[in-house]
Amino acid sequence: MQTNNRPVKEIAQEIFAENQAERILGWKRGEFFYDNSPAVFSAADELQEFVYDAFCGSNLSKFLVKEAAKEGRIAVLLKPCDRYSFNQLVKEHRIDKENVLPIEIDCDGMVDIDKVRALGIKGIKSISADGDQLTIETVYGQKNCSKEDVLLLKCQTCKDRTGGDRFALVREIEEMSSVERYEFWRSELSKCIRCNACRNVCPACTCEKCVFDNDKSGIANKANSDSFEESLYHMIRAFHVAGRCTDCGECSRVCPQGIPLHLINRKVIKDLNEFYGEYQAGADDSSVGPLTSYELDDVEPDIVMNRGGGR
Amino acid sequence: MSIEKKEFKPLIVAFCCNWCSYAGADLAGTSRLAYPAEIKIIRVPCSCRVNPMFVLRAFQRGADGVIIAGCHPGDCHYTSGNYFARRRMTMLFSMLDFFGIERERTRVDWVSAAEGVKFSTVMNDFSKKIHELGENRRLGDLRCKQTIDR
Amino acid sequence: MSSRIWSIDLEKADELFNALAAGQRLYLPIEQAGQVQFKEYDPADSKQKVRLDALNTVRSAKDLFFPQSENMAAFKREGKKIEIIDNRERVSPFAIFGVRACDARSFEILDRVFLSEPVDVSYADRRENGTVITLACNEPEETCFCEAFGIDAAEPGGDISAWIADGKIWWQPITARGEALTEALADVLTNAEPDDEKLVMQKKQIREIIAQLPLHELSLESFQPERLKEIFDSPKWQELSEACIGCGTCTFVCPTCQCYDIRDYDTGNGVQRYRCWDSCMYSDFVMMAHGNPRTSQVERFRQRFMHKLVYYPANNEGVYSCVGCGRCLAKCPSSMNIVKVAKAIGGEANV
Amino acid sequence: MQRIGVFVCWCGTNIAATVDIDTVVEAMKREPGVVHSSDYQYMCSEAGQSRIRNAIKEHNLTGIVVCACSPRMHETTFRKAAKAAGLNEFMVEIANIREHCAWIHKDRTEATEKAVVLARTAVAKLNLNKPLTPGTSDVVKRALVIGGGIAGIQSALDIAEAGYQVDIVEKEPTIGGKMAQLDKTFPTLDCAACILTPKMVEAAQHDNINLITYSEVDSVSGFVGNFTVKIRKKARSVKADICSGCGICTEKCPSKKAKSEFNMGLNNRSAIYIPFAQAIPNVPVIDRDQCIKFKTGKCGLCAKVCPADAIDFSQQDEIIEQKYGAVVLATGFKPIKLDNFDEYSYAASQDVITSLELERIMNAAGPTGGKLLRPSDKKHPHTMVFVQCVGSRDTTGCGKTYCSKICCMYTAKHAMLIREKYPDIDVHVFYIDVRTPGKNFDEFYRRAAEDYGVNYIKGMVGKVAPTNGKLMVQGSDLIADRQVIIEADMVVLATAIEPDQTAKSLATMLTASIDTNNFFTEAHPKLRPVESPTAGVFLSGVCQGPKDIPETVAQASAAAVKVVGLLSKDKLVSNPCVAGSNELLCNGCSNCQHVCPYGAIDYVEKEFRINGKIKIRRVAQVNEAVCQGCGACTVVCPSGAMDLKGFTNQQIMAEVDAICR
Amino acid sequence: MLQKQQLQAETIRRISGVNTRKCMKCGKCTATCPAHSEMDISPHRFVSMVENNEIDALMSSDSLWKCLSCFACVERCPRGVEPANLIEAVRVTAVRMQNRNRLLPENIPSLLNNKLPQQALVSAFRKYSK
Repeated sequence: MQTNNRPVKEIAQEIFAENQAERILGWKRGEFFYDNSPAVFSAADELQEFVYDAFCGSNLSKFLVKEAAKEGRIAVLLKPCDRYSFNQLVKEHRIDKENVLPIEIDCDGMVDIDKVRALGIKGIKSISADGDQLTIETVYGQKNCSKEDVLLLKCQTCKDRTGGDRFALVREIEEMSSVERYEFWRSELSKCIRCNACRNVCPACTCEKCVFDNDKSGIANKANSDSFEESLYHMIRAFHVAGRCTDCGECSRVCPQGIPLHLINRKVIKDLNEFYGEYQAGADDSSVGPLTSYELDDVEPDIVMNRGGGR
Repeated sequence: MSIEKKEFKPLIVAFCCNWCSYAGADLAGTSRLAYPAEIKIIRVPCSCRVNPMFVLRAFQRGADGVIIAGCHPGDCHYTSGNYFARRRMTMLFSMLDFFGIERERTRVDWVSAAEGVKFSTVMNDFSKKIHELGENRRLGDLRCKQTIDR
Repeated sequence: MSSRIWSIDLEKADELFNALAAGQRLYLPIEQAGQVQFKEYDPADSKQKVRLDALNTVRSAKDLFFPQSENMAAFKREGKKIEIIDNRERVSPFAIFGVRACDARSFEILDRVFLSEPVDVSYADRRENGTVITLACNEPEETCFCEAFGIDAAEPGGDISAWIADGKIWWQPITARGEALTEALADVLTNAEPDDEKLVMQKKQIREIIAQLPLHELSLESFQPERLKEIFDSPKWQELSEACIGCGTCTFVCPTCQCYDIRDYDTGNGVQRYRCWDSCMYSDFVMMAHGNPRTSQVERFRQRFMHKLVYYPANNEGVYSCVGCGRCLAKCPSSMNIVKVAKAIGGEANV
Repeated sequence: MQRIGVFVCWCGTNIAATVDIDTVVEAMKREPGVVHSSDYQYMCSEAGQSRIRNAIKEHNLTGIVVCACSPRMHETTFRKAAKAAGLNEFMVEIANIREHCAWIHKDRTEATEKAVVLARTAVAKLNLNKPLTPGTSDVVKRALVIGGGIAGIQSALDIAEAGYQVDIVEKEPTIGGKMAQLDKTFPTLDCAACILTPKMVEAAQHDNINLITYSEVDSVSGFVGNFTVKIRKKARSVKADICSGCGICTEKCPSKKAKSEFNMGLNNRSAIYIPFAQAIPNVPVIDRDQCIKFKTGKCGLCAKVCPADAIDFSQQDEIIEQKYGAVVLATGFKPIKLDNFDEYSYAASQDVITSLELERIMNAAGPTGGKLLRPSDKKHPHTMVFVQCVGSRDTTGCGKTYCSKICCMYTAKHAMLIREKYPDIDVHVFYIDVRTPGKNFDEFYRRAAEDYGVNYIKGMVGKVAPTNGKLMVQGSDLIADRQVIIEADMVVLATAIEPDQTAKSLATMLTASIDTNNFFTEAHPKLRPVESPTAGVFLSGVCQGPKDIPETVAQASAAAVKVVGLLSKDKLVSNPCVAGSNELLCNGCSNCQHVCPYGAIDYVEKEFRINGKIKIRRVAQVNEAVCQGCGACTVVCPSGAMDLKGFTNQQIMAEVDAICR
Repeated sequence: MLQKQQLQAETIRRISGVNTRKCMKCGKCTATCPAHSEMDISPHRFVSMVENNEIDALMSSDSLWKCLSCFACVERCPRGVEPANLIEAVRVTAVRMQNRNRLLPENIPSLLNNKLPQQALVSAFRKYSK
């Protein structure tokens, strides 16, 4: 893929060539073609393994919390959606901006290999793209699908690329009856294995010690020993990132159980926008978020009782 | 667990700010304005001290309703606490609603130290709603509802 | 192995499941909100969608023997006295159908841990009561590498092995427990030939596909206990672990991970002691009074793979604590996994 | 493990009539941590308290729960009793079984059950209580007054009289503020200068008052009792200590084109100037934008003529740093700009003036020597129109939504003075309402109308059109229900007032809150009207809201009393129930800082030793002297690093658990 | 009768979007009005008459048709009451009550004058279709 008509790899090479940074945070080619991993490159020759293609979904901003604290300036490749997380982390003083060289790169949507699999396509060997059409070679023969259909959830309603209605699914759930909503979430959340992948990948979850790991917090736990804990974990998490979540969609991408966790965050964002005015966390690195500010004439909590949506 | 059907006795936790609502509750008491005994008050310095975690904790432990009472907007002893509480609780309640928890199980009301009558009215009204809803079956920890038994 | 073999039309699978469910609890791969899990089969619930085509459930079959969370005991206080109550789950007989060869092998690895002295009574109880019915993998995935551990996906093992071929489920009891269960199903199963051409063809086909898979060549030869120190000190761990976000996904989807934590939960009416899975990837794993022996993610990351590929085999006649199911390959948020580790470290060690 | 004693009060029959005391006492004996449980008829009585004191000693108690009336009633009583017995006073919890139980429930079983729950909730909380010690901090015995108008002067004088050092920081070259510009004052018509200048002199000569004029506050740090303030002394270009104030320089200065700020731009002043004759200090200042020496490098006439050799062209701004125990904000007001009100032709005609400009015209020391002359042609006017509420009570965003409060009275004053001095002038006043609450105010206004024949017209002016040297004023007369057109010689606009522009930046520096109109917010609108919500910061005068001179002076003295009360203490004892950050958990995200209404939270870079490695982390620190204990910060802290002593997360959750058991 | 006027007043408030209660009776509208000399009822009274449901009197007034729709009162009102919008709504109501429109659509193009503000034009049409 290219940025400003230049392959991203070239940009990376230039960073080392011109000594702009000592290290580069990017992606490294995986075992298969779809399992690229985040990686830190510290010399030009290491860039042989550098890759930037449709399988670089992970948001590198989170890695900066640990990497930017190390010696030496680090360059980071940020897709448009990752830039928000970067700003937010700078705002919260989790990243030392001075030690980071942020490089914005283009993105035309990342593919979710699980979605390809969900189409019943097994034994995948390679994928080639021709416009929106993907041709997939498998041990069971050739298959085809449209790229749009197998994009990561976050990419299908990209804030920057397509401008799709990212709240459509939230609205659908809002319109359900209260019982249906309850059952929808029970069915989804009871899959949760509490692996903490959503939390650990989340760029808004960078606490030194998470309340769920802190025995003194009163809610620490390692497993959902009761269905309540399945809900509690995700509610508290959504609340802790409320007003700070940039909607990067990593939580849904990494959930091994395919729980649409981003819907909870989007619900919060939708509410915040409706109640307190449009706000995009991470749009800048200094504004005060909606839950750390207020207006004298804010809506009263009973708006929840009185507004539309299913009961 | 006993299976015989008992009359529904709800459990309601009320968080009251020290300066207005707790005093309002005192005034309700002084004025002998009754409200149901199922409502138990926890005193907090300000409505902004109420962490959503406390609300969820109450539900976990078997509460059927949670109400937060604070100073009227503009009257906060700490000038801005209830404004923050208002945003937080609005967001929490909306989230609970989104998870399919009955909207009527949570409430915020502003009760001043002079509003003993309002305190009693609000509590009676809230209790009535909870009675109508019945037991909270959607958000609770079974381990806490059951008595440990062999 | 019994030489007797049985079959039933795939269309009549329901009959088989109903008959099984009549005698004991039956667990099947059932779809839940888009994902397939082993869930208790309820003949009365028409909404349950059995997915025999799903290769791997998200969570492995180990759940049924070593659940993510289980009660151990409860404590109740009355005045100044404390009463201890044994409220462990009473396990009744159950069967689990659709276990793949890799998961079936994982039970052997878990057995070495939980059934050696001191025996883990909960695990033993469940193993005693559970009948494992495996199912051969007609469509292995590119992430599969069970072959590297000598597993034959065409002969899946368990108490009873099953195959789907020619529109039929083929059924072969292997252990005495399998035989006993098969007897109870005499009404639904039909006698068949072990060397039926269709079945033999299917097994051949499975082996052929496996030979084509990209990880077919994976070798773990270099992970020898005597090279422990050398592997432990490899500089590769640092860069491999950089991508690790320290979540527990790999350990929780893994069929052989066996670490657990024991915790107390204050219910208000007493204390519930339970045990739940733990993950060596977590920062508070084996947290002790003095702190945590592994203070960085690279140490935690290394621990997991050292355990799977070096420590465990060193203590268990060279048996690796991995079965090549490929779950961690598919689920790791950063796409870091045991294959990448094996190739990076093993490859280097080979040089 | 705590050793808790529970004391159940009967309150005569108040509690005992509906709550079965024995049941509560017995139930508490089974609660964890409880080693003693007893009851008494009146726990708050001396006999009751002595039982508590004895039990504490006898049973070696670490904490007590008193099941009685509201903690708002007797918490202090029982804390004192516990303290007397050697217990930390914060190891006391009250279960409110009277107001919240016995008095509102009739059913004895129900009330008893609830009393047990309330008691065990208090026990559950107390089990987690820790002894708390109120923090103390020193008080710097010096006050800073920001603003040298009548408000600031009055506050400073009162504080100084009480024996404390006071600094007045004034951004203009002289103290005196707006009042110095006024001619007469309502309702007694004293001359403003006559009553103000003695006060200015008194302030200047007071041993305890230090005037820092032509200066502004640059930054503020610290907290109540111990503020550190940096003050920027702008370069005067005149050495104040040797200048004799003879004024020769101002006479000789060849640059005389600058508009006089003091006279509202109605006449000119020299580049080196003293704002007005009675200015204090009586030291000129060079306006560097106007000075020929500064503009071209040539001139320097003032330096040549100065007999004291006090002119110093090289003077630089100077930063003074000073510590203060208290800060009084007296930043005052200014009239709003009239750009949004072109219907009054203020910009188009010199003869349309603001009331403050009229003050200068009527003042004997003003540009016309006190003669009422039209600014355009310096002729005597025959008809004058006053317009009220110009920019006040305006919700369209052009002006201010509030009533500026002083306009009705000063307009009556102007009208009366004009009619008295020049009976030939017709005076018309257009008003929406005439607001005269105040001692002798309405009488004053009626005198203007009845005795002096001022024509009050209920209505507004829609248009002022300069026509042939006159002003055609088109207005409405709502009583007559008609439109009126008055041919006037002068129009005087009662312009709305707004806080001085310095208020906003000071609010940020001091974390004192301001409202949407930039007036400082008081700590409580009724009960703490002269305190800002930030401890140690007090409000004086119009910076808090529009007010007239007597009110301003009253508030200034009130603020001074508050300051004196604060400075009279050697140590400040703070409420120990304050927030505290667990630095090991803190992420440094600043969320808590954003919500703290008192600016009590600071962030510091601190070294930590983690797993043998030195790591520098940004962590929150709570200033316990400033924190008031609301707890807003605890909820926005995602890691739970921030907690509130006395109401910790664990304590509140234990209460929830005890209720829901 | 009163009830009819009440309903009319409500309609007028609704279609004009004017909250008559916001009026603080300062008289700025009357003071500003350039057509006041032609009027029998002053603009400030429009507001109070609608507020007090005195619609009949307003409908039969000359003022109704003398208002130029210049919006000076709207521009100057310190409380954002918009008396001109109110009077426009009264006119609409009056026109509607005639049950016919004297201004035919086909005649409109010849009457259009691009130099006039749209609102003034519309209000003029309404006046001359009376």
